[in-house]
Amino acid sequence: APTVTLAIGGAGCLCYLPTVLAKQLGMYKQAGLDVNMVNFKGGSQALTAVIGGSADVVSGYFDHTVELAAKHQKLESFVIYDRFPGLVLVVSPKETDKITSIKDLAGKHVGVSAPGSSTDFFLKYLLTRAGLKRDSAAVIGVGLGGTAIAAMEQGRIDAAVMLDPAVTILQNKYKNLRILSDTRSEKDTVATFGGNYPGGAFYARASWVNSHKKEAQMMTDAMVNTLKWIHSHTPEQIMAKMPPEMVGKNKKTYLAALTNTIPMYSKDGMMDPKGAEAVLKVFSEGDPEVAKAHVNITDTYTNEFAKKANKM
Amino acid sequence: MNRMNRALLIVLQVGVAVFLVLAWQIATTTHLVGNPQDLAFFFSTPGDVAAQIWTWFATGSIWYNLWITLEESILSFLIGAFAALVLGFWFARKPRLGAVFDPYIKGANAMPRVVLAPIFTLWFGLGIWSKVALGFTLVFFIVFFNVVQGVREADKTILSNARMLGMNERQLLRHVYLPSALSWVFSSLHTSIGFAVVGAVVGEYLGSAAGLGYLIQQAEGMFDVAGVFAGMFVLAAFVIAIDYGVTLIERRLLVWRPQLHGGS
Amino acid sequence: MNRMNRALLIVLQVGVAVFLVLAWQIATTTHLVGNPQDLAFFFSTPGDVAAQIWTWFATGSIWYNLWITLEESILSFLIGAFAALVLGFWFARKPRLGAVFDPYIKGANAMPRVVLAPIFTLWFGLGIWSKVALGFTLVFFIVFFNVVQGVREADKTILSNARMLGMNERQLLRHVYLPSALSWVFSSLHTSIGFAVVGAVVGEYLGSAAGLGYLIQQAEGMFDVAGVFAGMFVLAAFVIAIDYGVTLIERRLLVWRPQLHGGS
Amino acid sequence: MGRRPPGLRRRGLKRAAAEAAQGGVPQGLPPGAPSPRAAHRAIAFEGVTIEFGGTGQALFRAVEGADLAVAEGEFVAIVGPTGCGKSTLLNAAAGLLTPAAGQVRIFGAPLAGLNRDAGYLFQLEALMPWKTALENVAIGLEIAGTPKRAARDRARDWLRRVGLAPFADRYPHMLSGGQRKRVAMAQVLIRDPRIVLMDEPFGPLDAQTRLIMGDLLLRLWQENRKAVLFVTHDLEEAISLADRVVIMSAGPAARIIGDFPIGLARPRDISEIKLMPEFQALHRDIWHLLKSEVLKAYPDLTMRETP
Amino acid sequence: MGRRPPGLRRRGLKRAAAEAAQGGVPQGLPPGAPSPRAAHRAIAFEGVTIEFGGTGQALFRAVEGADLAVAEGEFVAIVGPTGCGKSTLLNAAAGLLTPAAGQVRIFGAPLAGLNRDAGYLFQLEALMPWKTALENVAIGLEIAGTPKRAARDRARDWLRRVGLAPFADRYPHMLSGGQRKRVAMAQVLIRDPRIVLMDEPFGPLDAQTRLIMGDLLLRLWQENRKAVLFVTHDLEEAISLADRVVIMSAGPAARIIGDFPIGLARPRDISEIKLMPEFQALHRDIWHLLKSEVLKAYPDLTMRETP
Ligand SMILES: Nc1ncnc2c1ncn2[C@@H]1O[C@H](COP(=O)(O)OP(=O)(O)OP(=O)(O)O)[C@@H](O)[C@H]1O
Ligand SMILES: Nc1ncnc2c1ncn2[C@@H]1O[C@H](COP(=O)(O)OP(=O)(O)OP(=O)(O)O)[C@@H](O)[C@H]1O
Ligand SMILES: [Mg+2]
Ligand SMILES: [Mg+2]
Repeated sequence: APTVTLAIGGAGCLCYLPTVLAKQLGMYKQAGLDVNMVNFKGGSQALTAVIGGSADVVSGYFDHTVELAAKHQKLESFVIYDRFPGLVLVVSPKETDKITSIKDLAGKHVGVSAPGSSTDFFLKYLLTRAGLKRDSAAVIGVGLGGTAIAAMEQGRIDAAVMLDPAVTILQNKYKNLRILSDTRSEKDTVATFGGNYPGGAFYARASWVNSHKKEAQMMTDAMVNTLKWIHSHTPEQIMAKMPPEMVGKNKKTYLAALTNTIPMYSKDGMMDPKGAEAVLKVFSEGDPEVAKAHVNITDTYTNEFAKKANKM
Repeated sequence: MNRMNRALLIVLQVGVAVFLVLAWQIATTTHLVGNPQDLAFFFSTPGDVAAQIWTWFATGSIWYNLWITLEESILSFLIGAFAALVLGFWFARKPRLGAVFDPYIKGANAMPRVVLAPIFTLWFGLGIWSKVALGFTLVFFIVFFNVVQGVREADKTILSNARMLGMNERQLLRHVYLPSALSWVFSSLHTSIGFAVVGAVVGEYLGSAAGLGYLIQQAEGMFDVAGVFAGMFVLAAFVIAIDYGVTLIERRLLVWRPQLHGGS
Repeated sequence: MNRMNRALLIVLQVGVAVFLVLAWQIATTTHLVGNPQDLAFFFSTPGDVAAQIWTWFATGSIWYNLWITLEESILSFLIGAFAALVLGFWFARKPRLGAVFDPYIKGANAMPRVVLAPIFTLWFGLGIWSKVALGFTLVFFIVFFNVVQGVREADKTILSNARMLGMNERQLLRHVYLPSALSWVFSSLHTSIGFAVVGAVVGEYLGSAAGLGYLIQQAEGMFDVAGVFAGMFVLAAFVIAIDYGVTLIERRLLVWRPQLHGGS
Repeated sequence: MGRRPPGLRRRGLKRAAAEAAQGGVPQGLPPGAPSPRAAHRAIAFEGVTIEFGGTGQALFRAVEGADLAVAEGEFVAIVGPTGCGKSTLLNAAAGLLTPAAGQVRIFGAPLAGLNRDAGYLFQLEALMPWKTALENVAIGLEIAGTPKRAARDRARDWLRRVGLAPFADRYPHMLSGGQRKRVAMAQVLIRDPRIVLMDEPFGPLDAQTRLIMGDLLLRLWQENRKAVLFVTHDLEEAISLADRVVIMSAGPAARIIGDFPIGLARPRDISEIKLMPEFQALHRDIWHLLKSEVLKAYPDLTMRETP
Repeated sequence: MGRRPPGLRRRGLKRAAAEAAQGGVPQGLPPGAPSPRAAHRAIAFEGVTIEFGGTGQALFRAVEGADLAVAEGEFVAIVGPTGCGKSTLLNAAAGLLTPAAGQVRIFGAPLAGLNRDAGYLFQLEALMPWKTALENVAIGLEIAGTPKRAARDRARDWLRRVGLAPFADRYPHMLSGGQRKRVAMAQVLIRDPRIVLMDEPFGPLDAQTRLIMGDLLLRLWQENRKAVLFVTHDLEEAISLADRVVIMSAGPAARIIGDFPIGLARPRDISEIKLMPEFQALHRDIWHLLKSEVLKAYPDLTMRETP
């Protein structure tokens, strides 16, 4: 069977769960593919490994393809498994009373996973949409892990863009945790971006996709099957399939976070063209280079494989 | 050190461990230090960590990851130390060459290795070698600077004598510089063993498919602090074991040194 | 080294730099080594990096970040080296104490610092102190092991003589152990300056609002390799400058050592 | 203390004793001679046996059953073949080595740990290389609490006495072997210790400087009589300086095989004393014992392949 | 070479010359005596001046205008007050120091870099502490390519000659001062160098062992005549061993102030030679010069506060 090396930008993130689950369920094998999964600290490291040629496919956020298109690196996504980005703008428990809307963030310290990351762009987009200047809040890189939680709890940052399971952990601890924007839900996502917004996706160099159509199809098949499996099983069943080192000690929290996240997973792996446009808009606002580059957004994704996979 | 002393020493060492674990237990289960739940979130509890370690070893799932990490650590330690020895001796013996490259080596030592991880992936792929490269960049500099200094410290009279005995540069290296730099080298090896492991783990942490760093990152991603700490303790235990091996070699190689007079 | 030699040395040093930059330029603009666009994606081009550095300094935007990073580095260097000196001398002089804690120190040295970042944030916040803590954990161990070894290496006859002259432990430390361990300490300082900076940058990289590590991370997030490399070069330049300062102090403190006989 | 009576267990001593009997030389005090009272003994070796080795290696017995007392104010010289254990004995007196058997008493009290009453001039180089000659000499006073300036002044004075005033600011590696030795001597003597242990202090000095330094040492000793234990390989020097000359047998398991009181009048002019007939008689006697000991030791050493 | 004619620039030499005139002692060859032909000179110092110092410090002129030649097969001893520059001169002959003025010729060729023809026994401890006595002795042969086993065998033989057979496997720190010196001597001599430089080789040995070692050295030298330059502070030793005894003045800016050919017949029995009247006459003459030099140097050294 052909082998594909899959680089994943933080397998622990629930947003990437379908990728791991597919392996656990044997979906790749079933599709006739050996997948070699390599975990990275973040999406950009995973992407860099693909550009360097040490991995074939990235499982990561779609928005990188847009950013890279501006840098003359042609990447193409071929299956989307998150239809919402899952980014949540949370207010620090210490500031719950003082910050009630995005407008209140002006002049505050807001944590993002890293400056220049998707979380950063998301914040800037929200700020501009609220009528503020894009740099009206000071951005602090805090990662997505314990650092972010510690900083939030101690009030060292006033708000942060977070992902699950961190959000759920905070919600469990602080019942009245204020959330300013929650793109784990369809409602907020549509309200924010005007449609579904693609999160996690499989993408690769365009040249790879064109020369490895068979493998790309197999991956898409495996993913679409996994998505169908997810939506036909309970969170408990899903959790039981996940490798124990990813679930960790605290099963209750995991389950809660998973339950919060399930609606976020796509049902068919298809890209919503409106969503792709939204990504371009977000990044054009955040990064002048992207705006200058006049990216043709339709070059960065294809629904060809997902369509076939759904027909099966 | 006699038998009695050795027994006492081990008792004291275990005593320290017991004390630390107790303090940890108290901090994470009582309100003496702070909110135990908060503390447990960041530090886990001794019981959880022990349980995690137990599970790993009982199911045997740890061995593969541990083996990967140790392999990377030992390779980066050996390659790094060897390269540092060779280059260190070479530079120390060719002071002009050394002077020319000196600023570059010092500058290179200030490179944040974490940032270089993508480049290592580019060059060495996703397997163990990119981690070995990261570990190498830590080990190399620690050993290198000590070797250079160790060579400089060689006794001037012994050196003159050796040269008068007709030694050429190679022989000087083998019979004078190497033995006299040996205690410097060993000192740096004690430091660099730890850093080799750190390099391997950080390499895995930044991108890998197996190893303790991988386990730690998984655990961290899920806010499973017990897993993080369990991984670190397992690591530390193995480093202590390797270090003990180095100490044994050191004792063998340095038999010739005088012991301090008694009466201290 | 006379005037002539010094000039030649600088010429050679610059020569190496020119050679490296040329190789880099050729690799990233011609097809000699590989696809230049791919290489430029990972290594940027000399022109871009120079332009970035120029912009930073021309607009002055770099100074604030540079200052933050240097402040963190220097603090962690000083605190780490000082703590290592104190503890190293203490342990070396109380061998029993040293033996009891030895495995703990070696184990601690194997902790992957990156993983500790959340704990440092918890304890020290997001400001400079959590970065200082990270740098400290690197500097401390490098200096510590060298101090311990340096004390052990003190000449036995000189030591006996000093004790016969009536020195107590404190005086022995001041008049014998400290001076005789000095070259060990300096050797470790050369290594640890680099690591102090690495600690600061990695700390910023893991969570911060300013500093060179922050700039580098931002550049990395936006796939702006020129920015990453520019940041690293600025760092390296400053480390070389600080190291030069340490070398000057070293020369002053070690005036008493014999120079090697001529005729080499 | 006198020579130990013959008939003891060790072959080495028996041999030495037999030798002595043959030669018929008067070897120090007869066994029964009155020894200085314990309270007046500055240093007393009582059956001191010293062994080296330990982990793995076979034990090497350097000195065996040494009995020797140095009274307060007495100047005792130890002479013996090279490698016999003179330095070892001094190290034991300084408290740097612990005897395997027997004990060392200092002013009557058993020595445990360092001998705080003694100043010790080592055979090896022991100056601190990071201190100048002046600092090396002054340090003994400074650590005892003398103000820095006063200590330096006295150190400068001492350097002048040993002929090194112009070299005060040199680091040890810039001095010649003999100069370093003289600095070391000043370093020990400036502290004015109650017991002085000296291991070949004048080894690297030329004959004339030796005389000057010997004279200096005698003058100091005469001023306030210290107990001096003085190792030398120069028998003339031993006789001209000491109250008693103690002879050690060749190692291993070296013993004290002779103890000669030197009856020469004091104060002595050590450059002239050699011409006195008493001196020459003493010299002949001691030399005879010593020579036979060394010569006997030689084939012995070279035949046996292991000690 | 004979003594340098009086009337040269330096005060030190003038003084020495004046002294010589007063005393009226025969000081070596007259100025015009035939000097060994250049080609037959193993070592030739030609107006060698050596200075120390450099960065920052004032220059210290240790030796000034030294002219001295050692013919092939000649045994020359250097005697002089402590710190005068004897070791410095040897270092220059070994190529470890470069003269500030003048030059050193080895077998007629100017010396640049290390003197590969010479074996040098240092005044300081120079054994490799990480090698046993045997290894230290064998190393000179091993690096020259002798198979290890053969080298060890010869080294063992040499250790026997210097009386240290039982100590072959000891590390230097387990040996006494005199034992280490003898190991160092074996280390140098085993290589059979064409030129032998020795700096107080017998310093830490007892009188009897000195004789044995001196005898050993003379025997070796007689077998295949090397050029020997021998520093000692023991005038008797110098006279009994050497063909010529060279006297240096006290430093700083020490000069060669006397050069005495020793006409005693060879082979010599160095333990008996002292009793010969010729020996005693020579000793008296040289001693006179040397003593006045040291004594003169003393107040001199102690008065001036800076060199
Ligand atoms: N650390 C050691 N281990 C083993 N043997 C030792 C050690 N130190 C000394 N010896 C042995 O003990 C004996 C006595 O040594 P010591 O230094 O006392 O001799 P010494 O009389 O001072 O000789 P010298 O006149 O040559 O200085 C020697 O045979 C020496 O080899
Ligand atoms: N590195 C140095 N820097 C400055 N002065 C030095 C240095 N080495 C030696 N000297 C000086 O040079 C002079 C000659 O030294 P040298 O060692 O040659 O004396 P020496 O004749 O061998 O004396 P000794 O008999 O005491 O060994 C001395 O006054 C010494 O202080
Ligand atoms: Mg001795
Ligand atoms: Mg000398």
